[in-house]
Amino acid sequence: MCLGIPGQVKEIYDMNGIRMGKVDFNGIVKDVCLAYLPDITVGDYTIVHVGFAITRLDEQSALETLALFQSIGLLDEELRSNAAEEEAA
Amino acid sequence: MCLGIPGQVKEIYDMNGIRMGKVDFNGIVKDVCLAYLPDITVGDYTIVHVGFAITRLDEQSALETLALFQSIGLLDEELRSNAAEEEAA
Amino acid sequence: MSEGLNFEGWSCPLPLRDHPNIVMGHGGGGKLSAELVEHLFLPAFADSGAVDMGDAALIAVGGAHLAFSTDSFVVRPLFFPGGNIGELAVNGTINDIAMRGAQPLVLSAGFILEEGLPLDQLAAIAHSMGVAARRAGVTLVAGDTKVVDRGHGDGVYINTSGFGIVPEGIDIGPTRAQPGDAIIVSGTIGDHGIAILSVREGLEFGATVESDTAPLNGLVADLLDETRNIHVLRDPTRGGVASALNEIARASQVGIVIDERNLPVQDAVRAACELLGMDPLYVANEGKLIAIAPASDAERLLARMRAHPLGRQAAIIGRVTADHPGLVAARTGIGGTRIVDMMVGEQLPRIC
Amino acid sequence: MSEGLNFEGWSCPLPLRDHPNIVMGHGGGGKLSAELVEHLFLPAFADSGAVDMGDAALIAVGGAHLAFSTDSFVVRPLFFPGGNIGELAVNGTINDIAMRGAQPLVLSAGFILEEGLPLDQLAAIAHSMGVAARRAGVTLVAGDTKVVDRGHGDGVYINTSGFGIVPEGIDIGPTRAQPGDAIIVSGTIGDHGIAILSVREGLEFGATVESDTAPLNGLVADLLDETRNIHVLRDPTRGGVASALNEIARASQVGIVIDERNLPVQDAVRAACELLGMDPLYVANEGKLIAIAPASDAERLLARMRAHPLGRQAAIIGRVTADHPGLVAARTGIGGTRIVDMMVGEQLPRIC
Amino acid sequence: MKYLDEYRDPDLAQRLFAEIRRITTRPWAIMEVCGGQTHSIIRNGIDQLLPEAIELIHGPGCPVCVTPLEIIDKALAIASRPNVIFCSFGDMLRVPGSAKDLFRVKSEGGDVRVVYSPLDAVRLAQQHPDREVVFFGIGFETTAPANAMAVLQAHRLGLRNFSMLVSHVLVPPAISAIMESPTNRVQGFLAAGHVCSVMGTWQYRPLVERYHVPIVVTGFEPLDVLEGIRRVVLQLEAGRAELDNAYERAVRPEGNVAAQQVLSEVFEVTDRAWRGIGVIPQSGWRLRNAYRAYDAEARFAVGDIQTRESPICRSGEVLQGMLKPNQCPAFGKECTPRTPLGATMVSSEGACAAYYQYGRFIKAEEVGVAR
Amino acid sequence: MKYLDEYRDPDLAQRLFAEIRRITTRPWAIMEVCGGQTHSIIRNGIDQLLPEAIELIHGPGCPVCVTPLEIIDKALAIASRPNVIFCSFGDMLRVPGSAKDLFRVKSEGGDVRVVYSPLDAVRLAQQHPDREVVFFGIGFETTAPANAMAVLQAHRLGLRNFSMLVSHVLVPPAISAIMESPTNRVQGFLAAGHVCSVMGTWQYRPLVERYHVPIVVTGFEPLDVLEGIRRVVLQLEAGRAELDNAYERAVRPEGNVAAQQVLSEVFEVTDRAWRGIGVIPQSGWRLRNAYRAYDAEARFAVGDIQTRESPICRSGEVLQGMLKPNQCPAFGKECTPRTPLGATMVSSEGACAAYYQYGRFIKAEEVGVAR
Ligand code: SF4
Ligand code: SF4
Ligand SMILES: [Mg+2]
Ligand SMILES: [Mg+2]
Ligand SMILES: [Mg+2]
Ligand SMILES: [Mg+2]
Ligand SMILES: [Mg+2]
Ligand SMILES: [Mg+2]
Ligand SMILES: [Mg+2]
Ligand SMILES: [Mg+2]
Ligand SMILES: [Mg+2]
Ligand SMILES: [Mg+2]
Repeated sequence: MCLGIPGQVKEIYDMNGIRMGKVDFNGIVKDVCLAYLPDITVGDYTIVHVGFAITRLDEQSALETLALFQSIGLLDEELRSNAAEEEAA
Repeated sequence: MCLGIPGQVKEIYDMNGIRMGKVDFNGIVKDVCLAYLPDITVGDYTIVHVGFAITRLDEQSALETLALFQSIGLLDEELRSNAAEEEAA
Repeated sequence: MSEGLNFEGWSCPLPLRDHPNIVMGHGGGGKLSAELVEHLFLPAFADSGAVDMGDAALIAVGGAHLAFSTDSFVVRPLFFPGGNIGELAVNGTINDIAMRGAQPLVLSAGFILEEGLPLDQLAAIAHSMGVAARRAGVTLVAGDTKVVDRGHGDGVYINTSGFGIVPEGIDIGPTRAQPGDAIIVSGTIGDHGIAILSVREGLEFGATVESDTAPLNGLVADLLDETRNIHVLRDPTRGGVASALNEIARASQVGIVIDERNLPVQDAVRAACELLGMDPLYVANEGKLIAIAPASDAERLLARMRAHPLGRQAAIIGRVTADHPGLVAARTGIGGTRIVDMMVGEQLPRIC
Repeated sequence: MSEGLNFEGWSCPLPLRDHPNIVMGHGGGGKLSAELVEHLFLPAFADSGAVDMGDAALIAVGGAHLAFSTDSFVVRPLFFPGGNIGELAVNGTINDIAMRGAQPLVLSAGFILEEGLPLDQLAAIAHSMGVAARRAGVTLVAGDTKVVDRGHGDGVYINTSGFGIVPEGIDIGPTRAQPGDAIIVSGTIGDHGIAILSVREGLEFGATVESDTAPLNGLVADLLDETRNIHVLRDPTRGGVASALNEIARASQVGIVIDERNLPVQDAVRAACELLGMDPLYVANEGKLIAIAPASDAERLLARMRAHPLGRQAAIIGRVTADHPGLVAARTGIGGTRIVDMMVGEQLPRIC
Repeated sequence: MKYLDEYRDPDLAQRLFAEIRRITTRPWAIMEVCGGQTHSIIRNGIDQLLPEAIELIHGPGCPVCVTPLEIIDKALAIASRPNVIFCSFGDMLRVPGSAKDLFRVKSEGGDVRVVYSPLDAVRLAQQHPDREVVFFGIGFETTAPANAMAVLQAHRLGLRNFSMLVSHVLVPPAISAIMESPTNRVQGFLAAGHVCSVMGTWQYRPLVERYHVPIVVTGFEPLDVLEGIRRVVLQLEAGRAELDNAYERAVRPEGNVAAQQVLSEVFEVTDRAWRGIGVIPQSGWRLRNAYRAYDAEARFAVGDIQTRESPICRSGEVLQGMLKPNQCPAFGKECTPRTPLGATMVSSEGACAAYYQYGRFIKAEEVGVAR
Repeated sequence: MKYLDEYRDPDLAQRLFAEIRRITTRPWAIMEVCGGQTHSIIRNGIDQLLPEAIELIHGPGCPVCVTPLEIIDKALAIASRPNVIFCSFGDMLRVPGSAKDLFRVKSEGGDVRVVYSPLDAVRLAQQHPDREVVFFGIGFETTAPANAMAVLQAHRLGLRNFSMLVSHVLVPPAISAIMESPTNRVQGFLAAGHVCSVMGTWQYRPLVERYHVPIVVTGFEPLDVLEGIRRVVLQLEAGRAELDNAYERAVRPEGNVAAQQVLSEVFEVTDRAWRGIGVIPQSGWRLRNAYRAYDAEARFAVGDIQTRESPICRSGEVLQGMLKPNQCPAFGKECTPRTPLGATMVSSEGACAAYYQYGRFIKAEEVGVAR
């Protein structure tokens, strides 16, 4: 459920008392309700679901996750090369 | 003004308390308000204007008028033949 | 903003300016329709070719000549006495092709369906189209279906387009009427228009008039078999015989005189016209043609028409003159004369 | 009552029965559209010929072969980034003709105008049609205009029909894909559909995507100049590349495998699809073609495509297999496999 | 059709033409009051076949033509309202108001419908209880009973969403106004047969006596019109001025008494402006107070709409018989049925349109049709 | 796109597959709760590339699928009313009620509109003050804040013509229900990342403890899903049952507090029926009394609509992970996306549709695509 897409906040404005923003999705700009992210600022990334920003994306965590994937890969590759060595042996 | 077409009453009926009739115009049958002709009966001819029968056509008068036209014609033809005779004379 | 959205550059040529929007009359087959073509479409399409004034355009392909035509059908109601929109759409384009003397070959059918249209109605319409195509010996070879939101259509709109082959040596077109030609109509006029009116909301009368919708290619083939010396053929659809004759008079720069006493009109059609204050000369036909040919051939053609089931009530209704080019006149029932002009928009019921 | 009004006789064949009325999906270019053709139109038109599965029907006229096609255009809005309905209508039929390898010759234009349409909009549309026709070297030769009551149309509907000549020795059609053939697409996919969505009411985003509407006859001529050995050409319009490939797989009774990683998709189109939960494979194109040809010729054709302004981003996206005939499979980004089925109705924005 | 075809007989027509030629010794100017008669005259080419001495002057008897511009503008304003279904006879749709016509209003989204009878509008009001249905109640005495019945019927049915924009006009005051005009040239009248079917002939006797002018009640078919002309000429040549009835099959001296009763129940006489002519006292009908609830003008508060007529158009003079349509400088140039400047160019009954449509500026000789 | 493309990297995916293969020693049944994850799994062919030992069970996490038939029928009834503009997310339009779907209602004249956001429906209510605008408020905890804000906004704007047909469902009670089921086979859960973005992760700790089941909060891209699976398998292989977060870039332990505040302002917890499953206590949200004025069910008096589900459809078992879609006898025969018998065949998120669309009954080998 809950198709959510990451985009970058480009502009913040007010509409009838609601905090709104223009969010860029790789070239597509859409008006999005920011009421649930009172602290988000221009330049931040957010996940948008049915026109609402529901969470701020944390770059640090994102990088850590990716680094983890890389390390798994390395571990795996090590293992594979170990296995290959063993086979070769 | 006041396009009025002769038609023959084929049927008389009541619609919400209004006297109505089916009137035949040479094969085209139309529902017509007969409220203004309380005495008209099936078989009579009437003049219809914007869906209302406004007068009963009087066959006797119609025949008299046509007879008059014929007599004018005859008179005229007599005159012409007189004139032709005169010329010939 | 894209260039397409910039209307400022375009200036609306008179005499269209007095109608800044499309009104119903622009589709009525009369003067407004003609002005739209002349002042808007022709200039826009100009360098790409020309929209043919006739029923179908002539295209040279290799050695052959093809007559190519299109028409959209938006008739209401979809089903009417004597036919339905599908039959009408097939016959309509067949007839436009036949009016160039061509034998129709293939048709396309483009449907614009309104969301909510009952499928059984669509099936009945498609069935009629198949029957009509077989009757005329043409093949429905290409199709397309679009659906529009409910409230943005009217059940079914159908476009038919198609082409046929013009036999060698045939040259029939609206510019070819010549003084001395006779004008023949293939049967009673006004049947289709009155059949449609007879079931339209608010204007109902006993439905004794049936649409004359029919394919005329067989009749045309018979006429061409009789003589190839036919100058003009025309199916007097929207705008009726009056508009068709006006278009021919202008295209050929000739005068036309018809005798109202010779116009074949069904009794019920005449009665309906009287009742509504309409003139049968302006009422649409969908299975009749006007043939214009040298007077010397007129009686032969008339006899040949009357021998065909679709031409039994054919009549010679007038002649082409060198006088008053571009004008159509009618000799009236009592021997007077009147001008038969083109309609402006649609013919409306009159009260007075 | 006329025979046309009797629906009782007709029985709606399954699987249409579950939709007693036309729904939007019947025009969506997916399964519902196909069923309407298969179960309703084809049986009705059957004895009169057949509605061709391809973009255009082939007609033998004398010695020549003509490709004849029709399409109606009901796009909203009338003006959209990168074009308008008029340009689309001209290019659309040109492309269908070109997909048989034919050089388009003439077009007809049938307008259904809604009462109240501003004339300046109509003029802008007509102007674009003239420009588009000249660009492609075709002639607008026949026209028709109908006007429907306000509230019974949607501004402008346009039907274009037309034909072109198939050069001697060319045999291109949806039934000709063969195992071992390569599948090439001429550029980025989904541009038109997303450009339209980008301006539709309620789903507006910054309009950076433009419709790709363009005439493909020039590109096709280049490809045929490179090699006549092309088996299938197809413009993936409604229903997108996925529906076009499914139709080909069924018509040719072959399997098709594409590699999703090779699909050219603009960044903004990809983003819009992510946002709406759509798949670019199902989004409409109006200036792209799919070419299917022996793998041995694929690189030459690709190079020739890329040399043409309308093919700069062409890519080989898959191949034809003898396995799983009638099915289209895709290798996914991470190396998995999925079935690429035909759409049922229209693609809808998803929330989840 | 019975009672039509007999009166179109070409041979009898020729005899009547000959008879008229025979009895006419000097020029006479005769006005056919009714637009329907004008239509019949032009459509059949009667005027071309009459002796030169007989000049037919086309009268103000086309309701479409004489409906004041101000009322048209009010109709356009009401028809433009979002919740209104505006019903009209077909010929009113092309009548130009100051800036547009009902066709234009329709193309701009107004719900404008053509009805054949005012009772159709009442039925629409029943079918659409959530909409305001307004009927454009124009016409002469012939149409008034139908419109009165529609009001009565709406009243009986308790329809609160039905109203009528009333602009009825009356023939006798118009004849008075013409005879009173200092520039008047009319020497005899063909009275309108269908008006007299409803109202009888008695209303015309005072006019005959006051102005010493022959008035012959006349029908609409060619023979009827010719007979009307013949009888007027007979009187004129004899110096007589009498009320005569040449349409006896349809007109009784007392008229349609049932209709007259309903008319006086629903309507009352009022001053009325005629397009191109001006206000003629006591020349129209409006709704009585008891039925004022059905008055669309009050319901939609269009009372303060005021409009000037086109300065170029000379339809007023045409309607008064002071000018033939083709004598108007705009005729066939700025003003055609396609671009009407005045109402007389709009209705096919209108004198200008009838001239344009059937006679235009060319004469029968120029058309070259053998007689 | 940043934060998307990195998580679709095919090489890293192969490494994760390899790692999962490496650590998996025996069969495990893991449920991805969320339909979005099901979609991602099938669309990317993840299940085909996983070791045989890992069985993915598709959970009840597609809001379109679990919305009860009765609510659909109420929606259809409301949408059929003449004065209603019925607004819905696109994927609800094809969900079959007892007799039809919203597409059919639209084709029959209902004014049904697809909106992207509930605020679009509020705007429509402003634009059409004379119409009743009803929004179909379905979804899990991710969608609820948007719907709550729409109600608040309508309230602020004083819109009396806006209402919402609310059928919100909650994830944790569904997990409880699955674990409580006597036939349950699920050994570990991928929790729905976006739900947790809003609600935080704390709600899941009691479930982990009560049922001793690993729960890993998981994202939606292929690498996210694989990482979630890897972490569940790691726990299962080690005999651990912990709450873990594999979607840290988007999910904080406390969730979105601002959203939670608005949710508890507008909604209150209620028992809720799940389509194909039955009533799960305390598993949904409804409008609080203070906002009951915006409750479409009350406004349109559809309370007494009651409906039975299709007897053939086994979507209940599918939703509970007791049956794979292609094990249902109707799958691909009576039941296809073209003719869906159950809601799980309707939404492309639905387990049956996802199987049909992307996997159908043929295996990848049969398709013959080289790996
Ligand atoms: S011709 Fe036109 S401008 Fe002249 S009087 Fe007649 S309506 Fe008026
Ligand atoms: S395949 Fe169809 S019938 Fe079977 S469980 Fe799924 S939705 Fe229900
Ligand atoms: Mg024609
Ligand atoms: Mg045509
Ligand atoms: Mg028939
Ligand atoms: Mg035609
Ligand atoms: Mg098509
Ligand atoms: Mg195509
Ligand atoms: Mg086509
Ligand atoms: Mg462009
Ligand atoms: Mg096409
Ligand atoms: Mg045409």
